Amino acid sequence: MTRQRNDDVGSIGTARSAPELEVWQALNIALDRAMERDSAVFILGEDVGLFGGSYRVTQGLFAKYGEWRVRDTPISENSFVGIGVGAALAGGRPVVEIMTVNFALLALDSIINMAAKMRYMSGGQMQVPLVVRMPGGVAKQLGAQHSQRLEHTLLNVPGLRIVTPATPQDSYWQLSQAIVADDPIIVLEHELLYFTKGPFDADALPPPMHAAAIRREGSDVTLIAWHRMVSFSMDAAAKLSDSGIEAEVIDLRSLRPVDLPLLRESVSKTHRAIVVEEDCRFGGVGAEIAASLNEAAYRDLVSPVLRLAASDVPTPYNAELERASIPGIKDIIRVV
Amino acid sequence: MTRQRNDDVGSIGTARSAPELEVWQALNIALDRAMERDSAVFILGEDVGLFGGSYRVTQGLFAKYGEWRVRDTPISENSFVGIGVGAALAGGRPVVEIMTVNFALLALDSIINMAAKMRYMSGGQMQVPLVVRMPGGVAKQLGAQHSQRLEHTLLNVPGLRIVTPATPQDSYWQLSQAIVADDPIIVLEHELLYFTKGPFDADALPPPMHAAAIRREGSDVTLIAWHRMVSFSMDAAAKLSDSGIEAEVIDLRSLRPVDLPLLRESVSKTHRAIVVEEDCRFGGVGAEIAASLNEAAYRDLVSPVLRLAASDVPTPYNAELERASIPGIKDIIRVV
Amino acid sequence: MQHKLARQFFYDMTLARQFEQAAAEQYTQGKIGGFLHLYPGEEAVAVGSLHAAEAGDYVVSTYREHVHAMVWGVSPSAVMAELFGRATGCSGGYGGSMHLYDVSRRFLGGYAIVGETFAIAAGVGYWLRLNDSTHIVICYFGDGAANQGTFHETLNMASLWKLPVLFVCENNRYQIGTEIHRHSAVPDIYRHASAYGIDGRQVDGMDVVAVYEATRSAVQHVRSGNGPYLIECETYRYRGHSMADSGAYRSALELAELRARDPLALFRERALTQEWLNESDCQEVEKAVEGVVVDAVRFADESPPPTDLSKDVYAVPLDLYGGRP
Amino acid sequence: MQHKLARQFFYDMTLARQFEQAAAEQYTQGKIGGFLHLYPGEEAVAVGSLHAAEAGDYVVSTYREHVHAMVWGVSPSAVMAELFGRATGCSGGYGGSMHLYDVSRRFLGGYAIVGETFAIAAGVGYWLRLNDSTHIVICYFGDGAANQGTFHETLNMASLWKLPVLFVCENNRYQIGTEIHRHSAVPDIYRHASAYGIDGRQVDGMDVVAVYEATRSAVQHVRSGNGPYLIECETYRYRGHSMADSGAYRSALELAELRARDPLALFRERALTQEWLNESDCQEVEKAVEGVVVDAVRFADESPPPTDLSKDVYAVPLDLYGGRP
Ligand SMILES: Cc1ncc(C[n+]2csc(CCOP(=O)(O)OP(=O)(O)O)c2C)c(N)n1
Ligand SMILES: Cc1ncc(C[n+]2csc(CCOP(=O)(O)OP(=O)(O)O)c2C)c(N)n1
Ligand SMILES: [Mg+2]
Ligand SMILES: [Mg+2]
Repeated sequence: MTRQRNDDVGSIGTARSAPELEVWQALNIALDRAMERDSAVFILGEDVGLFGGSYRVTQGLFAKYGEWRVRDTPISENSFVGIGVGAALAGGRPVVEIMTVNFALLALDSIINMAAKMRYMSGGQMQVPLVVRMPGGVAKQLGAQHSQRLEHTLLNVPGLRIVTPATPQDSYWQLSQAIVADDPIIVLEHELLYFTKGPFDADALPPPMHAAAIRREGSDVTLIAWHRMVSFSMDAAAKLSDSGIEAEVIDLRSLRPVDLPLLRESVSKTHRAIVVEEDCRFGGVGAEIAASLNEAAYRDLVSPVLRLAASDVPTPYNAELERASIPGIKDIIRVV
Repeated sequence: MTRQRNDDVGSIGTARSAPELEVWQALNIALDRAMERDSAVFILGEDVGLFGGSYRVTQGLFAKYGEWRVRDTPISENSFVGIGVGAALAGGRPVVEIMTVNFALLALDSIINMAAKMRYMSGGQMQVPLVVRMPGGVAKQLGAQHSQRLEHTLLNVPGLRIVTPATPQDSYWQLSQAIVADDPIIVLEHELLYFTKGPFDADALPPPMHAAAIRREGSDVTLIAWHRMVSFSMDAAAKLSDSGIEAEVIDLRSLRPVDLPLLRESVSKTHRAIVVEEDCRFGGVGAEIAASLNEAAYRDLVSPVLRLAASDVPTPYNAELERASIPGIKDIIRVV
Repeated sequence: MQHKLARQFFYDMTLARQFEQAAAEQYTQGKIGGFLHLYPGEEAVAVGSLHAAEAGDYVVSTYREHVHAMVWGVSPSAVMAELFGRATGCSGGYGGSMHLYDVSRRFLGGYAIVGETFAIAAGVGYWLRLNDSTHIVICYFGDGAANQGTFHETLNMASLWKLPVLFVCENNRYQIGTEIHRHSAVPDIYRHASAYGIDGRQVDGMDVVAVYEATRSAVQHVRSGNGPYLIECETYRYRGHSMADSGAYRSALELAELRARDPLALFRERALTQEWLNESDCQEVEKAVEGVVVDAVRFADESPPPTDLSKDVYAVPLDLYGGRP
Repeated sequence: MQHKLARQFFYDMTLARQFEQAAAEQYTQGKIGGFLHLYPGEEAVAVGSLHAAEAGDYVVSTYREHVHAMVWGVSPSAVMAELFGRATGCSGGYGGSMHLYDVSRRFLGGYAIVGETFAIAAGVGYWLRLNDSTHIVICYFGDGAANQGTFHETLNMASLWKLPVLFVCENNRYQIGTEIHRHSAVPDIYRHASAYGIDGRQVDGMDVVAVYEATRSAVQHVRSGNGPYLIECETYRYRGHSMADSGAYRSALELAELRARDPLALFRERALTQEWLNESDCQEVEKAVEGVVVDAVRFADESPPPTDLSKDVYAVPLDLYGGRP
């Protein structure tokens, strides 16, 4: 489990010709600036220090800020996330990296039973300004235990917010916003997006952390996606356009809260919506989006919101089966 | 955290006059019979032995079968569930009790990363005939950390099945079926149902483990519920009937798989459906049911499937706020 | 020992005893809900150890924490009101018996999932160390909690980074109904410390003076930057695990034996013998505490409930569907 | 030492070295995907310890388990085919490098989440003990894994119930890029054992004979019903953590020093000196292994892929929406 480069460069945000950065660099800048600005910000995680992070995100920060602000931890996920919670209670602003979401299953007690509930349980006395970053997604033949998305796992937890940046700009914005926010926030990153490029402007004003973004306008169908599925949806939309179908592509950016007003607005125009989801279908994030959008926009819709999602199987190792297990561009075109 | 009696006796299944048992007794009989029948069946959990189980479910089994088949464990949830997985791989049929679902968050690695995936990852060589029983639900002022339902947490995991028995008969049937099945199965029990009574016939032939049950027939609206919300829905339906509205009440019994055919059949008659859910709304089980039923029965429905669920807050300790945080009979009537 | 300190020990242990007795009664009358874990028998641990710490230090405890909260300065009224679920409770009625907090006093709870206290304390310790603070954090945990993985994980990190954490084990021999020899391969919890290069020792947890002395030197060790320390207090709870447990798994003999070493009675006797206190001091304290407890119950009973279900889920109200809440 | 055993050691270590070399090449050529964790430098551990066990015993390993699988009887072809993701692989192409299984040989994998092996092994041990079996289970784990909570939790239960588990630590001094002094407060992993009343010892993990001897007596201890045992093997990995890691965090000096104690070269030399083997024995083995590895690669390359995405999720196919699948 270490650095992995990606060659499926997505098609999100490559349109403008601005200074371009890769996602990991944008995250790195967000961390660096936050640490410069506020000495309460510090980083905890496995190999985030000397090694520079499995996906380079913390590169250079150990040298710059020292071991107390960039702390390499043992393999003790539940406890080092819990240490993050404790430090946050005492006044710190820890940014904890869990090397991949797959290991977050070991730390859910700290996240769900503590971080998410302490403000409420204490009658508002306490706060947990904690950021937990974790990469996930189906990458390249990492096998069933290392290919989970687990977007859905934390979706139902009051007290948490979950963001899913897919571009360098959003990665910078949302991580920066998460660090200054006073709630525990989960930043889900995608392993195959770290090395994708996109325009980057550190000084541009960010939209609200939870706001969705229209990546492509269209009139015939709304494709609702996040992370890597945004770029697949964009590619599918380009192909569909050739056959005269104009798909609107929405990058959700945030799963909790979800920007329902924007979705509603979109379907008021397109009258059809499909959630394109890399995670398994049954009980996935798409279910919440479909259910709430069906309720909110029932009269605008000519058919129920559909879900195109991964097969409900553990991720197989074999490359072709792995590819077949998640939605591809052709699948999107087929369902539209 | 120990025995708690319930005085909100539900109205499910109290109609017939058959020998009546409480839920915990039915579960106890299921365990006893399974252990008698098959020496591979054994029990692991905190205080399941000498103490007889926090909710009495394992009462008497330690004396009868001895410490190797009814094993009191230390407070080490991830590892004793993992021990269950290991023993299942080697040929055992462990039934692990997690004292309450709230502690299951510590054991998700064993459940999700191991139990659920090992058959698939091994190319079908291995199997994990493991049952994990756990009580959950909002009980009586147990506070935010001890009132979780977490039904949703495992919903998205390929390889798992999840059942939610609400009556003594179903508890007996579904636990018995889970023990003989060759897959890892989660039996979610409800803390406030253990001491509710209902007819019981150990020799009656069970329906399929995942089949939903119509608890009350009706023509005007379908109420879809499980666990304690079934009895709330029954009570609401009785009141609604007084005002001329006939609600059909379906007890889901199983969350994964879900008995969509029966739901479809019901709405083909009632044309309206409401999911009544004790867990939080956002990203809950109700989302999956609403999304899939909207898709499957779009033409039969005159409005989108609605969800009546708990507020998206941690559970407060104060009794009135606690009651207000989950759906009540009046809420159901109001939404209908 | 000074008169003043002895009086404080006696006051706090008496308060602990009487408060818990009152809580049990209020529970039986239905005024208190949920799980109620009481402290009688263990008073010397909280009282002896907390008096060895100083204001500005942090305290992290379990679900059996009423006494820790009060000894650390949270008023009996605020604790009782919390048990009643009232807005005047120290957690505003949202937390309950297992979730007492008072941030102003650095009393950080109140955790109902066994094993959570370890990492919380280490996290506070990390923050203190990062800021070169001279304060420390005291972390209470039970014998059963020592089997949770977080114990091991946290001890390793606390030692590795020399965090200012004093771990105090309340070894009352039971994990609910499971006796220590049936849940722990090595029942001397302090023996774990050396596997992490941490100093540790065992102390008679029924003797408040012994606990106090041991904690004093441990606090000194921790405060001086030597890293964590682990004290195991051998103690006993007279009642069942919670109000819902009769404790039937213990023999009458065992109970009687331990009751004969009652920390409160022993200290009263010793204080008289050593002339730290005289009989009228003691009676005065007992009388005063009675009043405090009665007042606490009255205060709780007369306090209003909280009314807002949805406050304090987030720092600012949040509509999960992206609208303005 | 007998000629036969010496030959076996030499054969297995040579196979281990050459197989991993071939796997690295195939990875570079894009034939193998995912994370690939190789074993060069650590051969003496798997080879020495597994030869001290007997057929019928169970083996549980980590994601760095190719060699364990092969020494335990899984054919190099089945392992290589699995790395290629082919239907003929020992997990049918569904598992990959980190998930090798062979139930018929009681080789139970193959776990990619650090710390999982402990409880799996204890669970197998529980089942063996419940059935009064004379078999045991061997559980491999790294120095980094010892910091996971499951290590502590499992050691406690294994000791408490005297489970027949032999824990073998492959202490290669690194947790990916974090050196042991920076991840473990007490870098001698075997020292944890005594905190649970378990016997343990440290052994030179670069010396296959020493590992073998130590394991023999440990196996005897465990098999005789004395409960678990912990052996810590001090070893080293020459390569980075996985093929994606260059290992730049280590000094050339350190690497050179450890390479000078290469377990394969040392054993070859010793076997010749002691006349357990002669030069032509060695060359014959080396030649034979080359052929085996070439065959394994060819077999993998020519094997078909698996084709069914949805099989073996459940014992019988299951429609999540309640229909007949
Ligand atoms: C993770 C977890 N598992 C189980 C429980 C249920 N439980 C509550 S208290 C307790 C026993 C704890 O024993 P110990 O740590 O010795 O503390 P004591 O109650 O004796 O003070 C258990 C098993 C829990 N709250 N959390
Ligand atoms: C729970 C968990 N956390 C983190 C990882 C990522 N990871 C994979 S291997 C590894 C290092 C393990 O070190 P060690 O146990 O010493 O084994 P070695 O790789 O040295 O053989 C880490 C951190 C993981 N797989 N699982
Ligand atoms: Mg105890
Ligand atoms: Mg290592």
